[in-house]
Amino acid sequence: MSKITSLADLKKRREELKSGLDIRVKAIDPENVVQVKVAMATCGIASGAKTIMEFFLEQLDRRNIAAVVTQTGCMGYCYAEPTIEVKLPGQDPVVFGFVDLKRADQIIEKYIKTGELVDGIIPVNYQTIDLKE
Amino acid sequence: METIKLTIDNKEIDVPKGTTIYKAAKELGIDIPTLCYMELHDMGIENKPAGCRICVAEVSGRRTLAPTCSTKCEPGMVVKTHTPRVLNARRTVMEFILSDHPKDCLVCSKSGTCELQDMAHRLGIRDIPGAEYAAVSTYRMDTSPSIIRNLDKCIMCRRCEMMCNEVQTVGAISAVNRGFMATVAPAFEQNLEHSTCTYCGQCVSVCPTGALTEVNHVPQVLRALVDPTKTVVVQTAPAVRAALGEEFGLAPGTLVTGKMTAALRALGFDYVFDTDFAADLTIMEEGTELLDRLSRHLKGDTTAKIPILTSCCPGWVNFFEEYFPDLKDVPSSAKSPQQMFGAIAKSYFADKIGINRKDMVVVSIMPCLAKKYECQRDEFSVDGNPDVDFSISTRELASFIKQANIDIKNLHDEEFDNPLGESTGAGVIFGTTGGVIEAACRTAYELYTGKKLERIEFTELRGMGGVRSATIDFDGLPLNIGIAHGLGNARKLLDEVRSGKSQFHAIEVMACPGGCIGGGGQPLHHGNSEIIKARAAALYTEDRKKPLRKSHENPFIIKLYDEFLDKPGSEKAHHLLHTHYFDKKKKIMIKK
Amino acid sequence: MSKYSMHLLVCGGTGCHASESDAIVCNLRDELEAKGLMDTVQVIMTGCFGFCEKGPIVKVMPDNTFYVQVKPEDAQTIVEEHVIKGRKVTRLLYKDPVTRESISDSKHMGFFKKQLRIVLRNCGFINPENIDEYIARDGYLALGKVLTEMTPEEVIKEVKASGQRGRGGAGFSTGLKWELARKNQSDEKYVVCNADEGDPGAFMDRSVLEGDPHSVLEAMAICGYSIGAGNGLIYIRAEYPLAIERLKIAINQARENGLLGDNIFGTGFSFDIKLRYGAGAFVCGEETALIHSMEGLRGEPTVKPPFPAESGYNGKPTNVNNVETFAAIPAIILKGAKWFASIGTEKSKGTKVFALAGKINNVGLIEVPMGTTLREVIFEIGGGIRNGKKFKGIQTGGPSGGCLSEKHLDTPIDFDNLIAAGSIMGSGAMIVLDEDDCMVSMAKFFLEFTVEESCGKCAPCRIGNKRLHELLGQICEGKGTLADLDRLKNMSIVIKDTALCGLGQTSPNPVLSMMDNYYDEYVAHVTDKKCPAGQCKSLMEYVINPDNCVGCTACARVCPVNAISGERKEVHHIDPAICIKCGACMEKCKFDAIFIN
Amino acid sequence: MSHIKIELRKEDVDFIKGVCATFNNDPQELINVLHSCQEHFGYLPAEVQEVVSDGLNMPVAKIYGVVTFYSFFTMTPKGKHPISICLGTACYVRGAEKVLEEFKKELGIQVGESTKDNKFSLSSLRCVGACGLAPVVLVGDKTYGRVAPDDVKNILKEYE
Repeated sequence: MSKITSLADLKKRREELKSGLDIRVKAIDPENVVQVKVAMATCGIASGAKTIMEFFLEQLDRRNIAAVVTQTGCMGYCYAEPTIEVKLPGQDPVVFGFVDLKRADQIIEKYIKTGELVDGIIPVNYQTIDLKE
Repeated sequence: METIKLTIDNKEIDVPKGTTIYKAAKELGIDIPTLCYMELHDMGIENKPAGCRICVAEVSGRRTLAPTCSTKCEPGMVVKTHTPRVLNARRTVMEFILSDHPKDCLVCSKSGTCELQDMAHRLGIRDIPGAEYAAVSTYRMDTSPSIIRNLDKCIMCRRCEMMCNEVQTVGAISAVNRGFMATVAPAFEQNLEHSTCTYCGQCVSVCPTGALTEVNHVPQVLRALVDPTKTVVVQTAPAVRAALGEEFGLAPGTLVTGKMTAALRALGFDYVFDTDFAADLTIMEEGTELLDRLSRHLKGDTTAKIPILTSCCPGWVNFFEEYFPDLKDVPSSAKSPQQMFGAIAKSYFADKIGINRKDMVVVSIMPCLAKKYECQRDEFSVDGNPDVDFSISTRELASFIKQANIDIKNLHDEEFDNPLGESTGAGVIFGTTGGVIEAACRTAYELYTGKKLERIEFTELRGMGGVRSATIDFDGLPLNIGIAHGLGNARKLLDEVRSGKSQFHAIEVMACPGGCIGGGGQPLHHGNSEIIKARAAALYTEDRKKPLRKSHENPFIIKLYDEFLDKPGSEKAHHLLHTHYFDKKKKIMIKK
Repeated sequence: MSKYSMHLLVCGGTGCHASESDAIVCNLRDELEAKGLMDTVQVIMTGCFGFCEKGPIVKVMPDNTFYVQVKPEDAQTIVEEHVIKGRKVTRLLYKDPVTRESISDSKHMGFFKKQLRIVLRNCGFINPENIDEYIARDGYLALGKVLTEMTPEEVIKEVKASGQRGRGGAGFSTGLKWELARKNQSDEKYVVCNADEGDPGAFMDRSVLEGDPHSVLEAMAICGYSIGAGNGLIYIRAEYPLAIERLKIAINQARENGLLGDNIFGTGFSFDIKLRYGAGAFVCGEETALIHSMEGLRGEPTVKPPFPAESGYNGKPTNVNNVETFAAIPAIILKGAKWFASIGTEKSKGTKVFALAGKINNVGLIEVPMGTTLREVIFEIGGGIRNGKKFKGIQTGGPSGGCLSEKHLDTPIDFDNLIAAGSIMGSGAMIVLDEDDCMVSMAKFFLEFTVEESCGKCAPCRIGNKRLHELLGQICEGKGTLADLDRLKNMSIVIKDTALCGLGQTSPNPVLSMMDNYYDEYVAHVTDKKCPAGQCKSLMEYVINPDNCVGCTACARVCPVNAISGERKEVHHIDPAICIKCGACMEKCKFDAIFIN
Repeated sequence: MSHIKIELRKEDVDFIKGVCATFNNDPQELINVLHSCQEHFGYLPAEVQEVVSDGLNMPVAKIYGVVTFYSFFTMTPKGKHPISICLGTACYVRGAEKVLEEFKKELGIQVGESTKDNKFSLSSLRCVGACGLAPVVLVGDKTYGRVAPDDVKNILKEYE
């Protein structure tokens, strides 16, 4: 480990290290960031949810979007797997089905960045934020 | 100097910055009571743990009462020392202290001189609430050759701890335990005998209660006096005559030599002699040793140990045996005057009056508690018969005189008996710091130079400074003298000797601050150093009144050498008047 | 660098550690390893989350799920269910004590709702053994700012302006203290962190040191720069092995990174920190006693003045602050005095950490803005009294503090309000008492502590507290009189007024406040010889209700002293003169025939 | 005067002297030295204190004064399984005293004592900071939380 020899040094080190804590920092107040939940039950995984989740993790970070990506259980839309739920700050959650990499890119670029709806929305009939709050 | 104006009990006063409220009040004639605070001003000795909380007072702007002993005056301070709040607090705290103290005042050896008893009286305490169920902290009693510790009576004033550690640097005792069971004791709460204690008795001399007292040898002396088969000989140390009067209400510094002699005779001692005689004898031996070592040293003999250290003080001897055993051939081998006296009394004088030494009892009256231990040392006895049988302190003698209803103040002065009662002024000043070395110089000068000493008083050697030095002109030879009183001061000089940096040819050491006049067996000074100074002045007065003021001029000393000892440093003198020292440092043994 | 999508935070505070939280960490890692998830899920042992009542705690990030009372064997379930399948493990979720409903997000727990975490900002959030995580949380940035942009005077001005007062007990202004230490010229000065948290029931300092040690180190360096000291000492209880270990790691990491040692940030400022261990003496929390202890002496206090700022460690100017005080400093520097001063009450700024314990549902460590009421703390954060009992009092400030009653519940907590109510802030221990607690026995309990911890130097504390304790014992045994109550009060007042140090001066607080607030209970003990709470054995009488007794003899047979007599199938009788009040009969009786009078 | 002979094994003396040396034989480091010695020997017998006195060149009375001041230091060896019952306020109000009584009864010893076979020793302490687990009992390094008097027998059984 090299010594920190100046304030600039420290600041640089801090920037490098900051991302390591991102998940925790955002979790303190997830209401203020984009929350993406990927359904990762057996059928979801089978239809490629893991790839989608990794895509979101990587791309949201790369595109500088403050977001929390979590996995969740089966949402009950097995016909539409992989499914994801996106909740923008202050808005109701929206569920997208048949998410492949292309649609995932669209979701980020359009819905997350501008709020413009994209294809594949599934009408939501239940609350995913589990249990009683 | 910057001064501070404040108000105490509605009186304004200016005091130098740094003055405590307690002292400022004293200037105004307000005597704030205290139990733990004690100061020996001239010796730089001060005890102020602020633990007793009796000296508290109300100070403007403070939430709680302030201990005046350790609170410094600040500009504009308004102090009230006797408001109802203060008086109630003082009384309640006093009740606390008394509730944890034995109630056997009637039979306590401190009764009458106890500061706690005085305080209870002064504060008008008539009742100790809750005493019927209050626990009292109790400890094991401990009796050593010199000192009795009855810690049940300890009030944690910490004076003894301060004397033993800071002033004497002996470190035999320390505050131990915590809370209610806290007290001051040797390591592992063992007996003092198993500690590094030197028996200097300074702890006893400052103890406000009966927690630390001397071992009382008066009963043994009384038994000897009533035994018709025993010839009882008494010797009195120089410092005793300058302090004994205080026990009978005489002003400090009142000399009672003649009355004391009369009282001892009235008590039934067969011969009343003077340790001063032995002091003169000590000068002959020690002075000779000094000149011998000095001349060898000057001739380049590296085996001659310089400086020479005096060895009259048994507390000091105990100290260097414990802490500087590597230097044990540096001090003079001359015995102390007490032991020289015993050795001569039980040989020369016993022969003279034709009795066996076993039928003679030698009692010494000493200002000292270490003397009790000294006379019990194995090397100071012949076939189990000690040269000095019992040593009793000035305080014990006073008590003995009172028991025998002798009205000492109205006795007519009497003279000591001969031959061991005659002394010179040099022997008298042995009792004060600087006195031994001044006496030695008076004799050594004349022996060394062969000239008559014109100026007898070496005032440059006198005073109360803890470490002093002077250079005496021995007819062209500048003799460097060092003086230390208090073992902490002695330690400083000893450290220099050990490291080879000492510039002195001779060093006088006395264990007690002020010398023997401030000894552990003296009437209690209760923190008033004026008393100690008055005693020193008395000894110098007695010296001045003496027709002979140099030891080697004492006719009975001359006669003793002629008839018995041959000459100073002779084989017989060595046998009777010299000793050797032991390494008493604790050894760590390795288990096999 | 691998990108983790999930963090599992496991509480590694002493309480949770004692409940095998390290085994939880191991098992979680094993499970993740087995499932090949080590690259995507990170397990971090953090400092205390504060919710000790339900420890050990595991928190899942980013969805903020809060699992309580997790056992090592639960690791498998957490990984398989939550991590892999995204299903929360309902049985491990916290259940609201009132609604009995499960709550998954800690933000929605009453315990966390009212809290504001400044001192504890990183506790339970970062890995205390990894300096990188501290740096990522703006760690040492305050030190950097101070060293490069501010003069020592400016730092002191800022700290003064923040209005922060020492969290160790007395509440002296931190900035003023630093200023005094700065003003005293000396070749050497010291910064001392008082981590000798001896207050029973208080563990906030320990939690900070265990959870966020760097914040204290950084603050000490800032203080060193401000007062002109190059040496720091942390005086820490030897009874805190985990905190000591984490401090050692933190100091080493800070040194390796050049954040302690010579020429920090290339500014020429040098500062290093050493540890000194306490050895079990409550009085060493008093700063002069602490300094003597660091010097290898008995930890006895000395009279102030001189204050340590003038003559402290080795006789040199020394600034002593406690852990919590230091821990807030970096935040004050970074966010500014104004921000800090905007929190709290007029004279007490910022937040205060409290250790909430006793007869309360949510035992734990909390941080709330000054001015929060006791009611909010006890009933909202603390979740109310255990077992549906009635609230009786709350002892704040530990054995040096006082016991506040129902009437103080809406008092906003700050330094001055607590003093006015007869208690103190102290270090922040809060012990909640319920209807079963006897206020004479409680006072006796606190006095027992003081008696044991008194150093013995001054008479009022050494003997007076012993006498107070004895007299309270007399009262508990029914041997007290009304006059004794007056004596109790007078002794207490005098001890407060005359004792040498803070320990003695505050030791009668429990007695005085309890006599103030529960005087009737004291009177009941001395006049009626009754203990209303039913705690004082000597004042209890076991009686047999003749209506219920069927004469089964079970009680007589179990009585160890044969105090119960009666023929079979006839009503039995307990001889109160023989009865030792062991309660065995009452336990044995199947007919509820025995009761306490 | 000192008449006591201190007997220790050579390696023990060397160890103590070594500890003193690591702390530069500085009397200010006394408490750290005592911690190291107690960790090594389990307690601080008089002999150890004498050697420390020699090593740090300070009066043994002062060392004893320090040892008896701090409750962490002990001059009696602890049992093989030292049992400590927390009597901090939080534990006290949740019934720690009854737990302590039960331990006393089961072991037949008082606080500060060891069983005859030296297997257990009993002590009380003030707050280990695990107030959420109150009442807390420590046996060696192991912590037991929420201990009820009825649990005492089972806890002791673990060490049989």
